[in-house]
Amino acid sequence: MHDFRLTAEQLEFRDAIRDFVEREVKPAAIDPKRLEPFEKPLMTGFLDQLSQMGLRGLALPEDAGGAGADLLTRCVLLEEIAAGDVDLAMVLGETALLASAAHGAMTEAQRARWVPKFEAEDRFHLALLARDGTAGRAWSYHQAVPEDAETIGEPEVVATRDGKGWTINGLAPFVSNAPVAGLFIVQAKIDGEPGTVTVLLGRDARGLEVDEALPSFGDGGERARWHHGAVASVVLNDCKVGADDVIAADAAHRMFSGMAAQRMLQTAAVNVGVARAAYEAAVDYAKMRWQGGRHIIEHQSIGMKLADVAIQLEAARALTLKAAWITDHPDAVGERHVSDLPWHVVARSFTAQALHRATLESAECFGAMGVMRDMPLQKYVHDTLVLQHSVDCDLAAPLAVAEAVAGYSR
Amino acid sequence: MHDFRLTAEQLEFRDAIRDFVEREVKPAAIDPKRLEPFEKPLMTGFLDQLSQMGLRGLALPEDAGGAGADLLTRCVLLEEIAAGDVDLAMVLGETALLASAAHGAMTEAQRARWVPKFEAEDRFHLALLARDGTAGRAWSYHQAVPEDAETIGEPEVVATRDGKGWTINGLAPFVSNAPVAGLFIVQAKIDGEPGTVTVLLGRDARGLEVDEALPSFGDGGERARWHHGAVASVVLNDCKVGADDVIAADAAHRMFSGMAAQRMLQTAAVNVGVARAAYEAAVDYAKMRWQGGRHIIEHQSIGMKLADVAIQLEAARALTLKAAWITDHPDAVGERHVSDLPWHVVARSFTAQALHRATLESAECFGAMGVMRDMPLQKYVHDTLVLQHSVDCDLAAPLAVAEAVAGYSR
Amino acid sequence: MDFSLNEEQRGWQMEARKFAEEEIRPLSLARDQIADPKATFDWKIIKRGSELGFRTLAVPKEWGGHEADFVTQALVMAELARGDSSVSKTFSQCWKWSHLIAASCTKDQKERFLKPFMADHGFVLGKGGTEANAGSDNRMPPENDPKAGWRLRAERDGDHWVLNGSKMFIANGSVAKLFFVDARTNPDANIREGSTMFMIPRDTPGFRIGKVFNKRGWRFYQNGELIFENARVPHANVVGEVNGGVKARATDKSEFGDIELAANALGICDDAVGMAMHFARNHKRAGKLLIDHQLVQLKLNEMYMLTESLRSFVLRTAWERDRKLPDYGNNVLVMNYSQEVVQRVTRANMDIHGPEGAMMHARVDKLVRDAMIWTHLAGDTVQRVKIVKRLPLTLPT
Amino acid sequence: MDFSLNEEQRGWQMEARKFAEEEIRPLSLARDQIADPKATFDWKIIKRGSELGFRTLAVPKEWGGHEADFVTQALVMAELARGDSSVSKTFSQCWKWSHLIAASCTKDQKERFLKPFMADHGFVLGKGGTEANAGSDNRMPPENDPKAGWRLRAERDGDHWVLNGSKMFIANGSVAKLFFVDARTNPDANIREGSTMFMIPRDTPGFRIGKVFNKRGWRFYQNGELIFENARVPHANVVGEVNGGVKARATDKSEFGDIELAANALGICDDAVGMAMHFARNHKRAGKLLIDHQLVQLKLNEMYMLTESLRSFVLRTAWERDRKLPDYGNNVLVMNYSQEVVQRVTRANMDIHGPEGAMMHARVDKLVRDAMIWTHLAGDTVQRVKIVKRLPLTLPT
Repeated sequence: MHDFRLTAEQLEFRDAIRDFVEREVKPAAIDPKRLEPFEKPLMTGFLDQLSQMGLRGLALPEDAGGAGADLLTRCVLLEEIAAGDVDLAMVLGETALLASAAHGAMTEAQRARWVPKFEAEDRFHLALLARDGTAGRAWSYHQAVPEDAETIGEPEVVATRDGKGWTINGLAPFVSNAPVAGLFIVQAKIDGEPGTVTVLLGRDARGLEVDEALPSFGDGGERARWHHGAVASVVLNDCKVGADDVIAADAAHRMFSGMAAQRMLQTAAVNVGVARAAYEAAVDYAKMRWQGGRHIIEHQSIGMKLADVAIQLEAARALTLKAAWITDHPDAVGERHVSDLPWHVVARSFTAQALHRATLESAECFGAMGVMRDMPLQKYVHDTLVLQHSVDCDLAAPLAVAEAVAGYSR
Repeated sequence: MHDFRLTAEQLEFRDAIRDFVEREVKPAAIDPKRLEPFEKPLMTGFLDQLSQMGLRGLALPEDAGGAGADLLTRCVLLEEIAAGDVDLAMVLGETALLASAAHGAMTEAQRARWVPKFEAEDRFHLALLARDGTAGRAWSYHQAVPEDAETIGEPEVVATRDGKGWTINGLAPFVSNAPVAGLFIVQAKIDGEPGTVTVLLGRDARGLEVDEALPSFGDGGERARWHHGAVASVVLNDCKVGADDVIAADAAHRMFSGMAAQRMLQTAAVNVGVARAAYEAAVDYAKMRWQGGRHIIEHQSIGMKLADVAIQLEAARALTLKAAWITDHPDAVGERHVSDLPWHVVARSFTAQALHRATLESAECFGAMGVMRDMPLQKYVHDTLVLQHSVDCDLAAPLAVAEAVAGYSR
Repeated sequence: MDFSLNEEQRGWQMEARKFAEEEIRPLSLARDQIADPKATFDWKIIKRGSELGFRTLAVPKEWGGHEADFVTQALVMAELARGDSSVSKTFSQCWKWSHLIAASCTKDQKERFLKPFMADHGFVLGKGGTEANAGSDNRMPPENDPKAGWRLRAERDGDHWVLNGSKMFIANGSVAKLFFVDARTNPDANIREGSTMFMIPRDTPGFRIGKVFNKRGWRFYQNGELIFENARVPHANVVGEVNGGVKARATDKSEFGDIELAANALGICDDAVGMAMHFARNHKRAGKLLIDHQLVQLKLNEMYMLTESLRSFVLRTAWERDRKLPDYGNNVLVMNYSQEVVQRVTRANMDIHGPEGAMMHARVDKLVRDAMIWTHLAGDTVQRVKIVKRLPLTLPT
Repeated sequence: MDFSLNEEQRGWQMEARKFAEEEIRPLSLARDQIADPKATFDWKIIKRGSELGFRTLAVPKEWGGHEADFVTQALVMAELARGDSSVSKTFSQCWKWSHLIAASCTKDQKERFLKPFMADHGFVLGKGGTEANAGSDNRMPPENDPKAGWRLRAERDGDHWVLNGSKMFIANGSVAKLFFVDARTNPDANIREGSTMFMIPRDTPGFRIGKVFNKRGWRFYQNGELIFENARVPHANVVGEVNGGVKARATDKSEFGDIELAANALGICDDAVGMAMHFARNHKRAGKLLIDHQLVQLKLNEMYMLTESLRSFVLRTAWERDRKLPDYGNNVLVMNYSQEVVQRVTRANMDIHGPEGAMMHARVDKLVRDAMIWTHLAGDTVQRVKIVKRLPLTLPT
């Protein structure tokens, strides 16, 4: 039975966040003083307040102190946060995702050790160091991926046996949430053997170093920061891990499976939030700005742009929430309620394309104001462009759909 | 609580139609002998069989012998029929829509007279002669619609008082379902007074003449038929209507309100069905056709096209079903579960654009075969083009969204 | 830099414009609306155009032709296409192969084929490469599959060759008097090294026309099936060398085929632009002329903008080919570009006209259907992929 | 028809290419990455370019300039933009107004302003029309609202005019020595009939520069706020006639401003194409060079195709303006077209490069940001709507 209502709890939670974002986050986020400079430090005050509202533990089971929210709920809420600030949404989304996945994979003893720490401190986030098995794969549409695939920015972390535990060494150049993480989930290649081992490393582990958050430009100005949330490189230098901080192999496997799909859908929801902010700004402006003898929204050229934006936005939201629900209810595919597709790719690809276009159109309604750095529109455009060209969504990303349809296996 | 499952009844009904369409309708519809000629007579045998399966009375209340299906269910089923043949879907959709609307507006006596006739005969369809109050309006984005608005093809029907009844005269050049209608719902301007009257006219009413179904070309070859379903002109020549066949004014008003929105969403669902047929044909072909040393689906250029088609198709379906559900549950807007938008315009505009593109891309996978008239792809392309350029969906259609957003009233 | 036309170019252009307007356009819709694909062709218009010189435009003066340069050819194709795209294509299909005869045929072959071609207003030319299982494989044979590509078999028998097999979608299929046909003469080699091009007169024994294909657009233009059942062709009809069929075609460096499609598309766009402007200035919606609505203004701007950009690109490329400048791929790029432009412009024309009740303007519909032909013409996607090898590292001016 | 360049055109093109490659490009990224919008400008590169003749390219020979034709100007702008689009624009902004001085100013004004302009390598020009509440209203004043458009007020006081008000987003705002400024001299008439253009030297009493706008792209290029507080300007600085400001500008028929933007966009596209091809030939994904992936081949095809179509259109239009042919709107159409092309090409360049972990190639990012400026340049949408009146009923060739 189809239903597009939210539950009373979802509505209440959504509105509370929407209210907080409108009142607090957005005015600060689009303050010209914040917009103009290249560097935009994470607004940690709001991060903590949102954590207090339950966003970090959103997906944790209730008995672990969380809200037990499914992916759909997370998408609804992340859209709200992203409409205020994209970085806050990305940080909280990643922590919520990892908290739930890790909690499921931990032993009781591990939970007993880490959950209280997580709960005790508002600014205790989670970060993952893992090689994305699919990186670069989409390009090799009709041949097996060779070993020499270029995988830029992937961590190279190696674990060496050390009694019952491990010694971990390596470097991960880009780790989301690293600047605010209290706990790192680290997947390392086992030295001299096939396979990997996954371990838990606290922020204060000896040998673990987190670099400064990534600056706007790197490599002598040849590279620009292209990432939302908080990101830094992490160095592991002879980090010792006892057997009690190792995630069991089967539990680790379960933890990783499905994690990428969930993250992609969370990102799609964040994308919707950013584009919505642009759309709402454009509608407000077009209703107020007077040129050509009338409010500009009454000019067909502007009206058409805004109509297109509204339509793309609703299409993206509808697809994202549907994909999230299906990910929450995988049986619906087998029971033939919905198509059998990699829904996370469908929603993420569509959303990224449609919403960059929509955001640019929103900015166009502002004329020259759209490109001014003291106005939020240029930032929204940039944010959606980053979302469109990122590790999980690039030129080749939709090929994963064709592959699924073709029944072709790389 | 979000849910994207179908009910057991919806699933069963959908699969029964899908099965019938796959086995019977589609092979006949894409038989080269049918595809090649310009004229494609309505496949009345299938029409009757689908009627026997309950499609005509789909939306009638169960106590009137119908299935009591909501708009969402109708959309799900119309997609299935349209995947076989667009004309069958349009005829059945129109009858189902009008049957439900008219039934709601009829008096008990009228029901007692017309429902048994409707039920007795499989090929008893319904047709509407009414001036679309919004025709041509979308063009006048920022000024009131003047009287001289061009409204091509709109009926001009006039009612003159005649005792307690009416005498109706007029001409309607394009009436959907006229060739198969057993009952006409006629909205006429009252002669010499403001306002309209709505009456019921049986096919055998004296003075009512239905022309031949519209041919492929008219006006000496200057005009091409551009319509799905069955359409013909209707002449009313001194048709007498008794008071007992008049629909009460308030009931008529209720009947018409919301009818256009429902029709647009049904049409969007039909559009999804046509594009799905094109997509499925393209996938089958691309998995079979061998060029360049592999199946063509394994070429990135083809794989990318098909991925794009799959994505557009799911976005269109997600939006159409969501819009249909909202139309079934208008309170969801006020309760802020969903945005406050003219959802029928959102879904219809998006669907028309996205699916013509998707269908053309599907055809492109066929190379030269895509344009051959003995193959179905060119027909699918044409069908989606007709759906994109039609009375309820043209260049200016999306402006209705901007208008709603702007709170601007024409 | 000079973009102006010389007198000869302007003369041909005006002649073509007049012929298109007065004679082609009036029959265009009627021919389009004939249901039987075999019956859409009209010899009268072809013969009349031939009398005016449009069939033999590209033949060297030495052989009695007009030896028009590429700029002229592009101009004429566009003008004829403005009257009817598929009639224009029927003429230019003849130019395409008269280029080849001039470039690659022996004097004897020219005597036997070019002379009769010049003498007979009803002599049109065709070319057969495509087969049911060999489309893009002909244009870009996969390296790992030497058997890919056409399979029509030709075997030597004394002074003759015996051909067996069939060709599909062949241009001017049911009307040409002479076909250039690719056949496999060494079945073990790939098509670059194992095939030969033959000239096949229509009355060749064992050769016949099968089906005429029924298309969504370009209905006047005949695409046919060629069937070879022990067809006997004299060795003297081999173009170039045995097993050198692909090379034979490569001797013609003009890459005319690509410019041809772009110039034809330009004519369709010109037609669409004229129709849209005329309609917008003469029809009202909601009390205002269409042209006074911003939506329509923006669409018209788009149509003119794309059409003028295409015209600039077509004429520049034709000039480059006349000059035989180093070929950095503009001929293919302009064809690819014309595919995008012709789709957008014909659809914008439909957007502006809109439906009229349950009817659509028949010519608006026709232009969209003709435009769809471009989606696969000359293997558009394959050409796009192939051209990358010819693209310069940085762009020249 | 001849698309080749003459020696002078080729000479300027090569000179510009060398300057762009050796001197502009090396500082392009560093300037882009300076956070303070006032600090992005670099006088050294402007003076150096001026020494090479790029600042005064368009000035008539009579006044000591190079009097380069539009084709040359277009070529030079594109080459400079290949080094950095906003540096190129800083130079061409000077040409734009030296066109106007040559066309509309008195001999006295030329003596007073054109001579110092020629003599000083640091003399650049600016123009102020836009105000906070008057953007598209200046370009297309609504008929039913005579008050619409700029409001900067100028009142006569003897031999002087007293100006009050402000201008926004003004080109070369913080660096120009002379501005052309539109002011209202009759507040009751609409701007066509009630405004006057003044030449405002930077040291005019009561005139100052306010804010320098901080933009997403074109960061080197200075857009400033002009503030007039009882600024006194001699009557001798009126361009053309009092209340004839709009007409004064109309005496310059070159419509240079539109070609300018199109040619600049062409330079960005050339840069993007070069970067994408270089990257695709030197980087692997999944074990194959990017250029061996069909997806990348199709993107490269698109980039080259669009860029070459734009080049054809730009050069044809520049030639038409040199010839002073009847103007059917190609100058606006080519500008509108450049907006579409520059967006698509710079984004395709980003598609091909892709992200590198959490970083993006800084120049790829810069080109996309610079391209965004085109979405509103010269009131793109307004121009599209306005041009419809100039479009011919059918297209000429």
